[in-house]
Order: sequence, then structure tokens, then C-alpha cells
Amino acid sequence: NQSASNEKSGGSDGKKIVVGATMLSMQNEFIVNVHDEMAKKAEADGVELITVDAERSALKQVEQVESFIAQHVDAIIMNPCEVEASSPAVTKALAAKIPIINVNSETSTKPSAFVGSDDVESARIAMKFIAEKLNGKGNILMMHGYMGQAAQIKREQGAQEILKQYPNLKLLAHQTAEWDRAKGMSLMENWIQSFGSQINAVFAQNDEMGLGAVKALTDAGLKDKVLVVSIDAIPDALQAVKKGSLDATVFQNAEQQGAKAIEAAVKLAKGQPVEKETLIPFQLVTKQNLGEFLKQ
Amino acid sequence: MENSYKERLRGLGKYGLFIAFFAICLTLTFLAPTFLTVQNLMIIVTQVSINALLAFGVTFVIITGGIDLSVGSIVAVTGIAAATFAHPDTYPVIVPIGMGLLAGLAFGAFNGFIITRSKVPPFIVTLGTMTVGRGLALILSKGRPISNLSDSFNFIGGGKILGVPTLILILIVTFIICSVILRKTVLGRYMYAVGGNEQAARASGIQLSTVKMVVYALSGGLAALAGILLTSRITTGQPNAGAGFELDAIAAAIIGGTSTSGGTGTMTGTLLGALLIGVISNGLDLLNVTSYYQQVVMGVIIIGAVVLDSLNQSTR
Amino acid sequence: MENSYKERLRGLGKYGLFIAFFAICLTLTFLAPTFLTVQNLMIIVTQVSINALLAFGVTFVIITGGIDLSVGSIVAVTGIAAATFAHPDTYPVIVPIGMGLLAGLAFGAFNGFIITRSKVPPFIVTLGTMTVGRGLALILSKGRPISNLSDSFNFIGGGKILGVPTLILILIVTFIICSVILRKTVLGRYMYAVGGNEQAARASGIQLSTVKMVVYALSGGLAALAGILLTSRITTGQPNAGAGFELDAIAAAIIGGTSTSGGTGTMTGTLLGALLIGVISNGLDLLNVTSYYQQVVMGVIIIGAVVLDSLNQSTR
Amino acid sequence: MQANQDYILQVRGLTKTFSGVKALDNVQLAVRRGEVHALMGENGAGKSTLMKILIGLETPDSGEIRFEGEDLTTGHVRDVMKKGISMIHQEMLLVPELTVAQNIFLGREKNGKLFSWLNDRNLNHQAAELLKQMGVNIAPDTPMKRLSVAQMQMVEIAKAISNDAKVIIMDEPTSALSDKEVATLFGIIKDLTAKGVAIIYISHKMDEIFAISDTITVLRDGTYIGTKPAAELDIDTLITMMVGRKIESLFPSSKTERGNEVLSVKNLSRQGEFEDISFSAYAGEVLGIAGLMGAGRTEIARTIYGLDKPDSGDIYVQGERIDIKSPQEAIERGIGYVSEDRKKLGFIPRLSVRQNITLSSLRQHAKGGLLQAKSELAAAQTVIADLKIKAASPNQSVVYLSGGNQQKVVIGKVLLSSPSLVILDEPTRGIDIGAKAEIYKLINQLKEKGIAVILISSELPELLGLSDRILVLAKGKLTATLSTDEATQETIMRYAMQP
Ligand SMILES: Nc1ncnc2c1ncn2[C@@H]1O[C@H](COP(=O)(O)OP(=O)(O)OP(=O)(O)O)[C@@H](O)[C@H]1O
Ligand SMILES: Nc1ncnc2c1ncn2[C@@H]1O[C@H](COP(=O)(O)OP(=O)(O)OP(=O)(O)O)[C@@H](O)[C@H]1O
Ligand SMILES: [Mg+2]
Ligand SMILES: [Mg+2]
Repeated sequence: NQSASNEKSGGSDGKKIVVGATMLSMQNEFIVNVHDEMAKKAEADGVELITVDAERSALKQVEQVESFIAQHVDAIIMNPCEVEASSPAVTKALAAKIPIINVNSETSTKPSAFVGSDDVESARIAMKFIAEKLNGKGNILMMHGYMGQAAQIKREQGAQEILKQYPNLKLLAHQTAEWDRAKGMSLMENWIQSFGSQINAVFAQNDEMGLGAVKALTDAGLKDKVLVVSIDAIPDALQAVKKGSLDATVFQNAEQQGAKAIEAAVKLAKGQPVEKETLIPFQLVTKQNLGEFLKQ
Repeated sequence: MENSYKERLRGLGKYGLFIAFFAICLTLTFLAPTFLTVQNLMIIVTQVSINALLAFGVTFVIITGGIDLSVGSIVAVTGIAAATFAHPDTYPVIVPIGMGLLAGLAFGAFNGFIITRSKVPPFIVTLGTMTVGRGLALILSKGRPISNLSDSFNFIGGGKILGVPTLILILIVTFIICSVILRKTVLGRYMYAVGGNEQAARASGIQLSTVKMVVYALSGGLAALAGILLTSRITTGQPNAGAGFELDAIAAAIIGGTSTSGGTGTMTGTLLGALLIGVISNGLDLLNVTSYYQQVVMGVIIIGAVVLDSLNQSTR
Repeated sequence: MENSYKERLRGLGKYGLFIAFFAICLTLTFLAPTFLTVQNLMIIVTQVSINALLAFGVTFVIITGGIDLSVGSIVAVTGIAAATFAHPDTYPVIVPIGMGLLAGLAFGAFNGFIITRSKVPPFIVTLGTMTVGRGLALILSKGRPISNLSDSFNFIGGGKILGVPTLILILIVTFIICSVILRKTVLGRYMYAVGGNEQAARASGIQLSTVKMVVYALSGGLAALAGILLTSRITTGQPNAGAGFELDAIAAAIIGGTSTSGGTGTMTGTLLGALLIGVISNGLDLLNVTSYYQQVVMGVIIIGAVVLDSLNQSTR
Repeated sequence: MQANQDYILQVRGLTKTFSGVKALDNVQLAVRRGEVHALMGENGAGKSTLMKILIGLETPDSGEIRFEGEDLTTGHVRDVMKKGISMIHQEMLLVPELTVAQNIFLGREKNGKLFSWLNDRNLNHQAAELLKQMGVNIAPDTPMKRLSVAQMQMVEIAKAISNDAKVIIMDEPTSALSDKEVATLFGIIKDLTAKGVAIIYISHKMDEIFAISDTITVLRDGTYIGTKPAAELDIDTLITMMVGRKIESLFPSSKTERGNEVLSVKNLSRQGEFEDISFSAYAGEVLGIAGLMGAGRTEIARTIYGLDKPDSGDIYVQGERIDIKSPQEAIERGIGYVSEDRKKLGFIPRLSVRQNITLSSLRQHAKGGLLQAKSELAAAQTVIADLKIKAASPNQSVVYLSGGNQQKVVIGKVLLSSPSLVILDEPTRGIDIGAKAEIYKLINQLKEKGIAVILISSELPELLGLSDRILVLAKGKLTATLSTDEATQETIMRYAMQP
């Protein structure tokens, strides 16, 4: 199999560069967007992109990276499922002398390059918005993603940080709706039963749950009195912000994350130097600045 | 007639489960003041309805001695199929409904076809089509939710008629139809016969393959109904909708007394099973039990309720 | 001895599945140049091993006519239990391994206890403990991964001995042990008897409850082994590890010819079932089939393989 | 084939192979209107297979079936039944979860149209009528699973005759019946034949065959041996046709000294089943238990064996009072039980002959939990040879054995656990005459070895021929203990019918 690896490995001697990508979940709209941007950029740069879906399993992700190593790809892009649990993949790739780029979120073992944003920050932005809108006083509900997943942990952490700064903001209840719109809606319905008019704001760790909460609140005729903020800025969420039903969402730049990840991969495959860390900032999306995001 | 009265009670399912159910409701009424309000009860039933519809279909299948793991994926496929045709100002609302139901019936009939034509166990066939279905939903939707659906479509699963959510009305009608099929038609009788003793059913001249085909198609059709209603309720067709629903639906059926070995089960039992799950889930939210403990409590209560039920049966 | 030779072949499982398996491997060898390399084959076996271990346990359970849905959650609980004691410079590596295995055996024995003491179907009991287990894992870990594990611990599932990944070695040893239990011990025979005809097994002097307890404990123990290895391989104890693993494990067993109605099944069949799933999944990655289509192809091939197998059996 | 107007059903050249084994080889059969045509043959001769082909449950490899001149060779069960053939199945194909009435009319409600309304009241009514005509006292809305084996058999009969068939196949319809119901059935058969209905009757009970059949066809090992009018045959000739050899005497006398008391039961009761039962069983003695269907004999056996718990009373084994909580404990105490329902409690269908035979004594063939294959096989082979079990190999699956051989496997299993007391519950149910003779011989051998035998049987000749003492039960109460000299069919029946 030496010949096979020779065939592929020579990015610099003119042959097509092969990049393997393992994505957290191709059922998540934001990740699909990042991936689409990667594919677009790869196409433009004449790079062959092999994508696999880790289906939120770190184990699967490690295995997929092992497969990439066995296939002797020129570079690996990983959209990590977990901070720690996906780390062995990084170690293995580096040991096999294949550059590995983490996109969107981090692992504890440092990869060749990182392109993305810090999830903790997104929750800080969202919660800060709520705190300011409520003038630092009120009752808040928080919807978690799937418990124990990296994004859930980090978004909770960011939210809690802000809550600590505002002693008069009270977290009435927090509960998981597993990133799901229907579950978010049911949870909100139940919350309305127990807390009713006490609720001042809802922070949902992703847009899907946020939109579910919006629907439940609207049905109960409470939407006008309750602030709902979520994260990701998926098209549905942007539409909801436009309609005014969702008060704010936090935009993560899929286009830049995808494109920059491919850029880094190509450079590394060719043996060129790259930035160790490319941080792409989050942006709060409200009705005021909606215009720039709707275009994108 | 004393006998038919007894029978009806038996048909109604299981005292033990009823007792457990009411005990839980009673406890919740004391613990959470908002539990026993019309509004909250309506919310519970609304939330239960999707699972109950799936569970009705699964009950048919399990009674014949089969299993259907694909219902969760059918929810997604049919939701996407419906949403695709449900944008405002395109087709009348009957088109997305029709497309969804058709997709579900076809999917179910395909399950039935493979199961009756090959000797492959239903578990594997429907596990396979579960994966296939999920893939199809993702392909059809390109992995993205399909939103911007017409108001008339969103009304089906999200509206109210005379103050009662449409979901509840549809649940009641479907429950009655399914009950009647099971208890009052030749088809229902044959389901019990096929599940109770397949050889005896065959020796009595019952066409096993026809009964099985119908049963899987019914399950697919009910899953489609659930898929359409879910899509309408959350106003989006989502490729990952319904993931894991199959286990909840099977759980509702089995908690309700349907035996996995076939030949027994009632729609009332299944409805009760679904309601039990829904009440616990609602109650835990109302009591604001933290997520981690919710899972533990949910598991314990379900096992407890069924243990109580089985104790009750054995002393009878 | 002609007879025992035939038996052995039958024990080896199913020609049809073998044929399907090799046909798929052959196809992949032609389509993907890297498929048939020592490195890739090792990767496949490594990847398959966790599922195979779970499937071995589930095979025991299904042979006795039961089902175990809790194995995925046991993976999480035991992984957390092990990780808690696996930080560097705390305990020798035997402690986390022991704690993990103990937790798994206890969990499985608890399943067995409820199932034998109550009349609740194993489906409900293990569905309940699956939920409870997931909650426990989250509670024990406070919802956060437990990392910073000792090198010696990480070696168990991530190391190599003479170039062969430890996972493969452990898989082989476990496979042999499980095979021997099933085919060469009194216990194994009793499992088949209990699953084949529970009443007759009891009347033949077999203690149903003991056999069942042991079987569920074994399943728990094997899931614990899987959990420890998984934790070691990804160098982190994760509260949501193993979610959905139960279906894959059951699928491997059933693809391998274990009947859900009990009384039949072999470890070789189960191993082959797990390998089949692993090979397809690896092959689809190598062929760069997009993830949505992967699911469709995966489902189709699995059904196809089992259909082929069943055709083969019926003509025999 | 020329259609002969006399014959309603004609079969020729029928061949059927199961996984390489010829179950039927070029078999023929011709049945006249209004006759009782007995089909005879040893266990495994192919009788049931032939009948299943007739009704459309199995497809023949080759051959021809004509029914009223029409070709029925590859008919579907449904069509065949509509044309006018129905069948009482040997295995009693009934759905336990459905009621009696629902079972009787299963497959025929509204002509089997799936999407039509059921009328259970009507079904119950019709079933009640039918059962009353048959003289059977079972409520039509009783769930099937609550019935005793005998009652199930009556329902199976009702199901077959309710079809207004022109030919009714009865595959061992009396195997679970006691004399009273057998008489009822014979009455029904008389009425049917008078109306021109042809009956194909399969049974291993010789007296029945000679009592009702007009014509007898004999099969042996899947081949056709011959057809003769019943009047031209005597029992010895018939047996020779079936077995290919003579059977000397069915009940060879065997005198042994009665040994010490092995089992003693004092005031044993179980609510609704039996009451205040006391008796003893001795080594080297066959203790017969007689009674009508539902007398509670099986229940007593189950209780002694630890399958059920007694409400009150004591059980002494070898003089020691013990509480038997499970069959395992019973086996450890030296008690063996051969159940009347071998399918439910006897064998494990998916295990092989060898594995079934050694199941109760498996630990003797294991070291530290590991099975010793050679020792196990040797034990199984000894039993197979001793009991003359006909199996292709010890590794053959038991499901494919004939009923008689399955029964021998179960007996073999019990004997291997070296019991000092064996309870045989209807041990010759559904077993051919040759095998019966062998089982009788076996019972005598057990007795001679000093084993205490309790023989529960509904066949009085069998009880009288083998027992040293006979207990008679009526409605759960012990009504008599008869010595060999006192016991006759008449006295037994008198005590069995006591209120
Ligand atoms: N489904 C089957 N597969 C394989 N072999 C079978 C099958 N059914 C029957 N046989 C075999 O065919 C032969 C004839 O069986 P059959 O049941 O017809 O015998 P029978 O004459 O009815 O015996 P009995 O008096 O015990 O009922 C036997 O050797 C039996 O083992
Ligand atoms: N599962 C059951 N549920 C309710 N009643 C039962 C059940 N099984 C048996 N019975 C009843 O118990 C009584 C005794 O049963 P059974 O017929 O087995 O007695 P027996 O003396 O062994 O008769 P035989 O063996 O000749 O049929 C009968 O009245 C029968 O109807
Ligand atoms: Mg027969
Ligand atoms: Mg009896």
C-alpha cells in the first residue's frame, strides 16, 4: 500500500489534495451549513473532501479519524463532538504526521490548527442581552441541550457566568429539551403551567428549542411578556427575529468557519505555515441588525 | 350480561395500571397545585397525542407478534413529505396531508412486504427501514428543516376547535377507530389470532401475509398521521424529528399490557400507557425536578407502575 | 466424527450470512483499494469490538427469551465509575477496572432481580433501567465528562501489544470465553433450554430465576467491559456515552441468527453480525458515500444480507 | 386417474420430503362417502403429513389429490375448507387468547372478509348451540387458555364439525379424552356418517379403530401398505401390517416384592383442584390413578413434583417430611415426572435429542461447569438404545421426531436423573401400539429395579394391565383404593363417577 499512499500524499507535486472531515452531526443545521461552506471552498480550491458524520459520538469520531489515517488523507478536519473524548483522534492524527484542524469547537489536545468560536462566549452574549433587557432583574428559565454534551456544558457555563454578575436575575428552572423543537415546546407548555406570569425571559441553548418555546408562549398568549433568546441564527430563527417573535439569537459564522478550515487544511497539507488559532467572533442578532444576516 | 361486563373490564385493560395511574395523578395533584387544571390536563393530552398515535400502530403490530422500529423514521419522512407541499399559496392543505399519509402507508406496506415475503425477523427489517427512512428524510430535506408552512397546514396540529386543541380531537377519533378495528372487525380478530398462534391461524384459513401487510401499513399510516401533526405543531418539517420515538411508542403499548409475544393487547391499555408516560413527564416538569433526576424518577415510576400492575394480576 | 462436524458447521452459524459477508468484503476490496489492508482490517475489528462485546451479552439474554435495552446506559455508568477512580497517581489500574465491572454486574443483576421477582416484561424493566442508568451517569458525573485519566488506564482500550490493538485481543479472548460458556457449559445449555421452552425447562429441574439472574448479570458485566474499554479508548468518562448502543447490539445478535423468541443463537453468528455492520460502515466511509446516503445503503445492505441468509436457509 | 363415483376423495402417488427425509413415498388413499376410514401406522409413519397435505397446509412434492372429481392437489387451506374438508389437528391448533366461540369460527367469520363487522353475540349463540348438541358443557365465551387439555380437544372437534364438511379428518381426536367424551364423539361420528359425511380417523387406540371404522388403510415409514375393510382384519393382522412384526403380549405380567414406602401424601389439598388426598407409593410397585377428565389427577402430580404449591397437607419422601418448592428440589429428592402435555412441559423443541435427554441430569456430565461431551453423548446413546428411540442421530432436533419418540425422549430424560419415584401422567398419549408395548415393558422394568411408579392414565386397560393398586379420584376427592383383584373397568368407573 506504499504506492497508494504515494499517489495521494503529494499535495505539493501537483496531485489532488485529499481532506477528510468528520462532523459532529449532519442532522444539525448549523453544522450542515459549515460543511456546505467547506465543500464550496474545497470545490473552488480543487481539493477532494471526504465527509463523514460522527452522529454526536466521540467514539465514532475517533474511529473515523483512524480510518482517515489508514486512508492516508493529506489533512483531517474535525468538528469535535467532545472536548476530551475527541482528543485521542488529534493525538492519533499527529502521531501519523497528518495535520488535523479543529473546526467550530476545541479539543483539549491541541491540534495543528483551530478555526472556530468559543461556545461559552455565545451564551455570555445571549444572557447578557437578557440581563440588559430586563434591567438586571427578573425570572429566567433555561433550556439545556442534550445533557453532558460539550455544547450544552459550555453554553450553560457562559449563561451561569452572567447570572452570577446579576444577583437579581433568578433562574426559576432549567431543564433539558435535547436540542429539539417539539421537546422545547412541550417543556415550555409545562413551565407555563407552573410559573405562568412569573416568567420574564427564556434562554434556550439553541434556536430549535428557542423556537419551540416561542410557539408555546405564543399559543398561551404570553409571548409579549416573555423575552426569548437562543443561539445559532439558523434561517428559521432569523425569520422569527424578523417577525419579532424571537427577541434575539447569536450568530455563528458558518461561512468563515468552513472556508477558513479548508484554507488551513490545504496550507498544512502543502507544508505551509498557518495561524495556530483563528477565532471567529459571535454576533448578537436582533431586529436592529437583522439586515446584514438575512443577506448572508 | 355479567360475563360481557367482566370481559369489558378486562378489555379496558388492567386494574393495577389504572390504580397506579390514578395514584400518580393523585400524588401530583397534592404536590403541584397546577396539575389538576383543565388547561394542564389538555396540555398533557396534547403532548401525549403524538406518542399515542404511534403507539396505536405499534400495538396492532405487536398483537400480531411483530415489532415496528421504523415508526420514528416514518414520522420524519412523512413530516418532510408533507412540509414540502405545505408552503403557503402552493397547494390546498389536503395535498400535504395526502402526500404524508401516502408516504407513510407506502413505507409501512413496504415493511409488511419484506416481512411477509422473506423470513427475516421484523426486528431486523424495521431496524433496516428505520435507518433507510432517516436517510431518506435527510436526503429529501437536504438535512435542513423545511419551514414557512401555510397557516391552514399549521392549524391541523396546532389549532383549537371550540377551545379544544385539534390534537386532542384527532387523538380521540383515532383512538375510537383503532379500538373498533381491534375489537369489532374481522381484521382485529385475525390480528389476535395471528399473534396468539400463527399455526392455528394458518390452519383456520387466515391469510397470514394479508393480515401482516395490513397491520404494518396501518402502523405506517398512523406514524404518518403523527408525522403530519408533529410537523404542523412545530410548524416545520424536520429531518431528525421522531428520533427515538419508536421506543416510547413500544413502551406505551407494553406498559398498557400488550405482550411482546403477541396475541394480547388493547388500545385502551396503550392509551393509558402513553398517558402514564405523559403525566409523569409533565409532573416532573411541574415539580421542577432537575433533568438528571427526572430520568431516574421516570424509569423507577414506570417499572413501579408495571410491577404493581403485575402483582395485581397475579393475585386476581 | 461426521456428526459433530456438521454440528460445528451449524454452530458456526449460517452459510447465507457468511456468503453475504464475504460478498460484501469482496466488493469493497474491488471498489476501495485501502479496504483490504492489514491496517484497515485492524481498524474495522477495533471499531467493531465495543459493539461486539455488548452484543455478546445481549445474545445470552436473547437466547433465554429476554431482551436487554439497558446496555447502552450501563456503558455510561460503568465508564463514569471507572473514570472516577482512574486519575493518575490515585489508585492502581485494577481499581477502576474492578469498580467498573462491579457496577456493571450489579446493574445487570438488578435487572435480573426485577425481571425474575416481578412478572414485568424484560423490555419494560430494561427500558426503565436504561433511563435510570442514564440519569445515574449524569448524576455521578454532574453532567460533565471525567478526563485526565492515567496512562495505564488509557492503555487498556487504546494501547497495542506487539502491534495488535488491545481491543482486538480483548475481543478475541471474550469471544472465546462467551462461546465456551454458551456451548460447553451447563449454564449455556440451560440458557437454550430456558429460551426454548421456559415451562419445560422449569419442569426439567432448571432454576429459571438463577439462569436469568446470571444472564442479565453477564450482560451487565460485558457492557461494563465495553464501557471501561470505551472510556479508556476516548480517554474520558462520558455521561452520554453508549446512547443508542443497545439497538446496534441487538441488531448484531439478530443479524447473526439469534431469534428474538429465544432458544437459538451462537456467538459466532453475533460476531459475524457485528463485523457485517462494521464492514459496511467502514466501507461506506472509504467509498466516500455521503452521510445521508450511507444510512440508506446501510439499511438496505443489512436487510439484503439477512434476506439472502433466510433464502439460503429455506432451500437447505 | 379415473374418478370413481364411489369415492369422494382419492389420493395417488403422493410424495413429500422434509429436508432430505421422505415422510411420504408414493402413497395412495381412497375414501368413500359416509364411511369411517381409519388411517393406521406407527408414530412417524406419515399420517399427519398426509392429512396436512390434504387440507392444504403442506404442499406435496408430487402426486395427485381428487375431491369430488376435482383436482385439489395444491389447494389453499381456505379453499379446501370451503370445498368441504375440515380437520381436527393432532397438535390442537387453537388460539389461547381467544374464546371458545371465537376459536370455533375462526377464519369463517363473515367469510373471512377482513373489513367487516364481527358479531360475537351471534358467534356465542351458535357455539352454545353446537356445544349443547355435542353434549359438552363449556361456556362459549370462556377464554381458550382456561380450558383443560380435554376441553380444548372437544373445542377442536366442535370447530371441525361446525364447518358442514363432506370429509372430516380426525387426527388423534381422542388422545386427551376419557371414555365418556370418547363415547360422545362416537355418537357424533355416527350422526355424521349417516348424513353421508366421510371421516378419516387416525388413532393409536386399537379398540376405537375396531369399534367405529369401516375401512382401514395402513402406512409404514411413509409408504402405503394396504387398504382393507375393517371386518376382514383382526388386531394381530393389523399390528403386523403396521409394525412389520408381531407384538407378543401388551401387558407382560411382572411380579415383584413391594419394597419400602417411597412417597407418602397426607391430607393434601389445593383449592378448587383436589381435597384431602392421602396415599403412599412403594418401591417396586405400580400405583395406578384413575379418574374422569378434570378429576384432579394431573394437579396432584404437579403438586408433588413442586410445580404447584399445596394449600395444606404434607408430603413425605423416604419417611421424611419435606416442602418441595420447585421441580429442581423434587428431582434432588428422587422424584421424576413425565407430564401429560409433552409439548408444553416435556421437551425443548430447539434442542437435540441428546440435549433433551440429558437436561435433567446435566450436572453429572460436567466438571466444574464444563460439559463433558463424551460422557453426555454416551449417556444419551444408552437411553436411545434402551428405549429404542428412532432418531436419525442423537443430534437431531426433537421437533422432527414422531410423537411416540418425543415421549420416549421425555421418559429417557426423567430416567437419567435416577429417580426413586416416577410419576407418569398419560405416558402413552398419542403413542403407537409398538411404542406402547415398549413403554409398558419399560414400566415393568422400572418396577423390577425397585422404583416406585405412579401411573396416571385414562386408558383403563392400561391401568388394569400394569397397576398393582389403583386409586380412583372423583372431582378432586379420593373415592377408592382398589387392589388388582377388586379392580375392574366397572368398579373403577363406578367410583370415578361418584358425586
Ligand atoms: N416440518 C417437518 N420437518 C421435518 N420433518 C418432518 C416435519 N413434519 C414431519 N416430519 C417427519 O415426517 C415423518 C412423518 O411425520 P408425521 O407427523 O406425519 O407422522 P405420524 O404418522 O402422524 O406420527 P404420529 O402417530 O406420531 O402422529 C416423521 O419422520 C417426522 O419426523
Ligand atoms: N389453566 C386452568 N385454569 C383453570 N382451570 C383449569 C386449568 N387447567 C385445568 N383446570 C381445571 O382443573 C380441573 C382438573 O384439570 P385436569 O383436566 O387436568 O384434571 P385431570 O384429572 O388430570 O384430568 P385429565 O388429565 O384426564 O385431563 C378441571 O376442572 C379443569 O377444568
Ligand atoms: Mg401424527
Ligand atoms: Mg390430567
